[in-house]
Amino acid sequence: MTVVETGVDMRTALGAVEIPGPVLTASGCSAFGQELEPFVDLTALGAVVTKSVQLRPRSGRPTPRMAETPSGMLNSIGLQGPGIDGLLAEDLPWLAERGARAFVSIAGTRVEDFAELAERLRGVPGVLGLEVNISCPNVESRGEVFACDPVAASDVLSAVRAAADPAQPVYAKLSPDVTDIVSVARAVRDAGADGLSMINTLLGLVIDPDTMRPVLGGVTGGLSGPAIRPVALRCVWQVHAAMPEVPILGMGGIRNGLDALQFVLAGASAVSVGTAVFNDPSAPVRIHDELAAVLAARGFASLSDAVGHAHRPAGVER
Amino acid sequence: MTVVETGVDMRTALGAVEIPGPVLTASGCSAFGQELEPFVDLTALGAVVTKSVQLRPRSGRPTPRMAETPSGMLNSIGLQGPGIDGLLAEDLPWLAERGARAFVSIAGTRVEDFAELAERLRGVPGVLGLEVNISCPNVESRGEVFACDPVAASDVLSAVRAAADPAQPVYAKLSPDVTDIVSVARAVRDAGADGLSMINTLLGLVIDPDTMRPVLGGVTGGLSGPAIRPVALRCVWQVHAAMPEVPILGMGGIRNGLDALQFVLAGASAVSVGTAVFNDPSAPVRIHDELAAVLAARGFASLSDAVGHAHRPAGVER
Amino acid sequence: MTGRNGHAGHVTEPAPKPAHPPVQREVEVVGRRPVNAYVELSLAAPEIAERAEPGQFLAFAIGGETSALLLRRSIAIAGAGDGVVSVVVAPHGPGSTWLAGLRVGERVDVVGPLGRPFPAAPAGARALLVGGGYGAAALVGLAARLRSQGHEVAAVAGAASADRLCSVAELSALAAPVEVTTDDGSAGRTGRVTVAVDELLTGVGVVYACGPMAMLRAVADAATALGIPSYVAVEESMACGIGVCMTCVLPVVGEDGRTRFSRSCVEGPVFGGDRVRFDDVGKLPHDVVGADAMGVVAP
Amino acid sequence: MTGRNGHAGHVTEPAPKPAHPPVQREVEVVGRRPVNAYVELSLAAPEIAERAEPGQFLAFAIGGETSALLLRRSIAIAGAGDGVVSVVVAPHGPGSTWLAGLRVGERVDVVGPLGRPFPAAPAGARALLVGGGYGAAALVGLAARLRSQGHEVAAVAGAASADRLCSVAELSALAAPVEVTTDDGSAGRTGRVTVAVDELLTGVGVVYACGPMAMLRAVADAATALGIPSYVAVEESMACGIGVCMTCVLPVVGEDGRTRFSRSCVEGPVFGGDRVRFDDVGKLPHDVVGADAMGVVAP
Ligand SMILES: Cc1cc2nc3c(=O)[nH]c(=O)nc-3n(C[C@H](O)[C@H](O)[C@H](O)COP(=O)(O)OP(=O)(O)OC[C@H]3O[C@@H](n4cnc5c(N)ncnc54)[C@H](O)[C@@H]3O)c2cc1C
Ligand SMILES: Cc1cc2nc3c(=O)[nH]c(=O)nc-3n(C[C@H](O)[C@H](O)[C@H](O)COP(=O)(O)OP(=O)(O)OC[C@H]3O[C@@H](n4cnc5c(N)ncnc54)[C@H](O)[C@@H]3O)c2cc1C
Ligand SMILES: Cc1cc2nc3c(=O)[nH]c(=O)nc-3n(C[C@H](O)[C@H](O)[C@H](O)COP(=O)(O)O)c2cc1C
Ligand SMILES: Cc1cc2nc3c(=O)[nH]c(=O)nc-3n(C[C@H](O)[C@H](O)[C@H](O)COP(=O)(O)O)c2cc1C
Ligand code: FES
Ligand code: FES
Repeated sequence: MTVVETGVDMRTALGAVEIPGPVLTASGCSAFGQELEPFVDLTALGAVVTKSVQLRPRSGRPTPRMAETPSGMLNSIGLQGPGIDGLLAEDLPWLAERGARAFVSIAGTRVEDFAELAERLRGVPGVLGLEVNISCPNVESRGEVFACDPVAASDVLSAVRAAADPAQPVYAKLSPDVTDIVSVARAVRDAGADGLSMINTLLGLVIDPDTMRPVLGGVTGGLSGPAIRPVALRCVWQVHAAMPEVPILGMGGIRNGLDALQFVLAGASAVSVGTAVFNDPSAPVRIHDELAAVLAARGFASLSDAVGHAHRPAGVER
Repeated sequence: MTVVETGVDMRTALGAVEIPGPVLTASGCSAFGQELEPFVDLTALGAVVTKSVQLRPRSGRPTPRMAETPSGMLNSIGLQGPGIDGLLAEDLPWLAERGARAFVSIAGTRVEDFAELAERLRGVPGVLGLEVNISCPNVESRGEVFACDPVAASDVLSAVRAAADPAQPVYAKLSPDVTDIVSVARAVRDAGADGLSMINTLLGLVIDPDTMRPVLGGVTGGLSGPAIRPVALRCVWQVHAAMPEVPILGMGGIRNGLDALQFVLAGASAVSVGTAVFNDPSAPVRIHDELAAVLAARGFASLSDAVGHAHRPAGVER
Repeated sequence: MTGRNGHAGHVTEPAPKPAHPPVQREVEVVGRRPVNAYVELSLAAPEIAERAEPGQFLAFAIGGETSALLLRRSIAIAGAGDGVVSVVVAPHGPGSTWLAGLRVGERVDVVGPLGRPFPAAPAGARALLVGGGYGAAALVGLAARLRSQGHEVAAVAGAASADRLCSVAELSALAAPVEVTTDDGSAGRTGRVTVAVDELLTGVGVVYACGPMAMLRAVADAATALGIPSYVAVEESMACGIGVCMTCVLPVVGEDGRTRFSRSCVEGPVFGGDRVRFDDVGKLPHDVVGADAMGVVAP
Repeated sequence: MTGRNGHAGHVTEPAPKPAHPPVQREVEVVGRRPVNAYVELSLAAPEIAERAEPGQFLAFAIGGETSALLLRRSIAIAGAGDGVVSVVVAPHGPGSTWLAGLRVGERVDVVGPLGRPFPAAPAGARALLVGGGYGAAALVGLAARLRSQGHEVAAVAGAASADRLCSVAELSALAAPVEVTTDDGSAGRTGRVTVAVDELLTGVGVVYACGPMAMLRAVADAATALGIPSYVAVEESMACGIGVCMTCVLPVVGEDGRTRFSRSCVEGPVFGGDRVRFDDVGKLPHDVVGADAMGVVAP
């Protein structure tokens, strides 16, 4: 870590749990951490946010699963993964052995699925907390995405908070595809979320000019990368303005230290790096170091001093 | 026009009014057309969509009014413009003299403002129709944007349709910043909109790493450019799938003929070119020509054959 | 201070519209020369060269089709003749760094000449030209034109430090005296351009300036205080450069005495120094035309 | 056909994991040579060169910090030695066109070597190598390794037309016979690679192929039909190249006979030819592990 070099205290927290640095991976963009090992010291990261896991193993969707877009990409993986059994048997022990912190992303299509996953993750070594991916279709509501409905979203969060290990902070991961993100944020906060992860991908579409049909088998997919950064920052800004006390894990298009700084200034106390990893597998550590350097250059003694700074009237520099 | 060269019949319509080609400018991205004259034959465009006009002249917001973002930009102009009197006295006659078609974008903060603007534009020479920019704060509803509320949106559209010249098609311009764009589309269609313009900008934010405050005076701004193209295409796709009979003027990040083709295949019967004009002032004519060429290369005899083509099952090529 | 509001008399007229409309061309880089901290590029662009007038600028597309940088970068024309236009680029952010890295033989898409040129000097007037940093480059063509029209020309070139000076040799061939100032004293006199400007203003009939906003303001204020007309070429953030986006506006007092948000790309970049309300840049004063519709009321 | 489902016996083992983990380096282009329709680039990348095994690939970042193209482009390693790795690039879309346009002295960010290499041939086996288009380049290192291990090597290089052939000279120095086929007959025999493959398969103990999916399938099917193990290096659309994104999957039959969506970047690109369910690429067959959770049920 570069704490010593820059003199900036980079410690922060997810909920009540302290982490040594504010840079995490983003769910689905670093699998379960293993493949990053040649490029990144996993223990130096705030945490590895694992690919969203469901109860059962999932094949994911047929290919093509992605399309490159200007300064971004569209994906439709369909949450391919080992299921909770596989995660508990292989991936989490692997991370725990190395001393890497896991922030486990869980997903489901029923409120009970989420609760059961939280239950299964109680007290698991190395599991720092849970990120609840509510950008999934709710099978009990004609497939409407949980995150798009404050009531459905809060149902999930209260069930998870009730079932989860009290020592594990629970973050709700919000979708930007809503008319009023503050109302969703407020609903999940009231339901017991300890923090908010923002943002998940935007719903997008690309048509293949050769086949003249949507590129992705799933027709639409999730848009990520620097292209969406202004939208992500806006969401973080709005929610921090409305609820400054709620911790935010910011993400969406972070590619370098100055991008991460924007999220911190807007109100995020930690950040996740997603699509940028595909461009640069060492991005999470590089961004940690760059963020420390840009904070130092601006005279911040600690990361926490900078959180939400952009909301303070100009001239109030600390 | 390139109709002869490529053999593709590029005629299309806005509502019931035929236009010679499907490529228009986008409101706010080509002012009132004058400045494009050195680069573009204005009469060759489907229409010039004029900068949104309000009842009174407006100064617009203080600078900075823009920030460049990855493959896009954020703007917060604040609808600087001459007001309807100025438009009627100078800009519309200028366009009419040259034989250019004007698709006049109107904006307001009260339902009556919109209706009055439509009334003032009745029978004005060269005014082909109206695009109703409902991405404005509704002063009667605590500043909520009309386009984010199906009821407010349909109030505006029914007032405009009632007040407007029956010969002038009225398009509602929708915002992507909603949970369910199809419900807004349906509401304005039911209120009498003859077509839909999609999409307006996404709400975004950029923080200046030097001042550590939002770049834009208005804090948030509108995100446009290729970065948002997948979101725009998704909106066009969803609405065309739900209401295939409603004409769509597609826009959002169109930069070349293949981009325009994607919108047409997704269901747009005409397209607007916005931010790309800043990159390439000749973009609207270039894109017309490129679109004609890519349609020809795919064996389409006419633009209208390609509208919505991507919704047909693969294999059904015509 | 005149120019603070619309009621005082103004000694400048708005800069004239350019004689020719702009063109858009993909042009070849035919010369590249580092000049102190800057890079001078020469472009084979006959149609632009023959249309260009001093004070106008070019807008460059950055990085080709696949670039994430969508907006053009505006760069003042430093010279034009024999089918070639030249510019002096300061590598700053990604766009100008890309431009400065162009090599001879590479091609770049350019729109120009754009903007209003510096107006002619009053008959027989002695002219003072003031350039800050790379801003001095934009004054070389003006100096030449003024000399050819028989005007006496003096010039000041200032910069933060010696390596950020520009076009001093070119100006010295056309103007006398040519004073150099640097903030850090690494070349010429120590201090801002105003230390030299204040001395040289006596007897001057018109002032032209190009450089950073703070410098333009100081020079314009000094000239206006003595009743001397001044013309400043401003550098506002521009998205389009051709007048269609409305991002580049400044509060400028018009001939009717009313202040409008004027587009610096097509109503400028050259404005009367006493017409730009420097104090109000980045603000929305209540007396700007249309401020009332924005909900701004007179205090 | 074996390989269509998990129940039949399989004659291949999964390709081995590479001996070394990949590294990420900014490397210099030290050579550039047009080869027919392609461009061969040589990169000074000692750490990659010493780790590379035949069948592995590199992932290149495209266009620097300001590029709108975020995803790396995967390119097979065509040669490695003396601190230099080489690749053969076919300019296709914007990314590969950018790569192919790199000049000597320019630098590029590369991750590699990635993916699993071709496995060793069975002891004493005669090997047949089949390359389609630029895919032949990826076989040159393999041919050399096989020869050095005492194997007899034959090769087929095919392409749509003569200008899209690749590495024929290099292969001819290492293998015999080397048959050339082109679809249009502009070089070698007219037709697909299979016209030559079918003849050469007799007596062969292992087949290796690299090229377009349709070719891989034809070659694998021909080998499998004769009970000959084959290894194919597939080319699936990849977002990360390192195994974290799950975009590059194919239905592949594992050692337990069950089909999984396997990542072609880390579980491939080399797969047993009888293990890839070519027919089901782009589909979601009900017997893929986890298909049930996607709502796909057995018919
Ligand atoms: C009329 C005019 C003439 C100019 N002449 C010259 C010249 O001769 N030589 C030279 O080196 N530079 C000149 N500039 C400034 C030059 O346009 C900026 O330095 C350049 O746009 C910065 O782009 P960037 O990508 O390097 O920096 P960034 O800061 O990353 O740019 C981000 C965005 O802000 C805009 N921007 C940033 N700084 C400026 C600025 N100072 N002025 C206008 N827009 C800015 C950019 O255009 C871009 O859209 C001129 C600007 C104007 C308006
Ligand atoms: C393991 C492997 C080895 C390869 N080896 C070579 C080689 O030696 N020489 C060579 O010229 N090419 C090779 N390719 C193909 C090369 O990666 C693509 O041609 C290239 O990515 C196309 O990018 P583009 O921007 O030019 O085209 P675009 O079509 O614009 O690319 C758009 C997106 O699709 C992906 N894509 C498009 N075509 C392919 C493809 N054929 N395979 C994988 N992804 C694709 C791109 O990576 C990009 O993300 C290889 C691919 C893989 C997976
Ligand atoms: C290929 C891919 C897979 C993803 N999978 C998941 C996932 O499983 N769960 C989840 O919550 N978010 C997932 N995301 C969303 C990211 O975690 C992140 O919220 C989003 O991509 C925005 O950040 P970025 O721009 O840095 O990628 C995925 C994103 C990508 C690109
Ligand atoms: C600088 C700027 C000003 C705009 N002004 C308006 C406007 O006045 N009215 C309107 O309806 N849309 C306005 N828009 C939105 C565009 O018309 C268009 O819907 C949006 O930019 C998406 O298209 P694009 O990506 O091609 O620019 C503006 C966009 C930009 C970039
Ligand atoms: S830069 Fe667009 S109007 Fe001036
Ligand atoms: S390309 Fe990302 S997992 Fe294979």
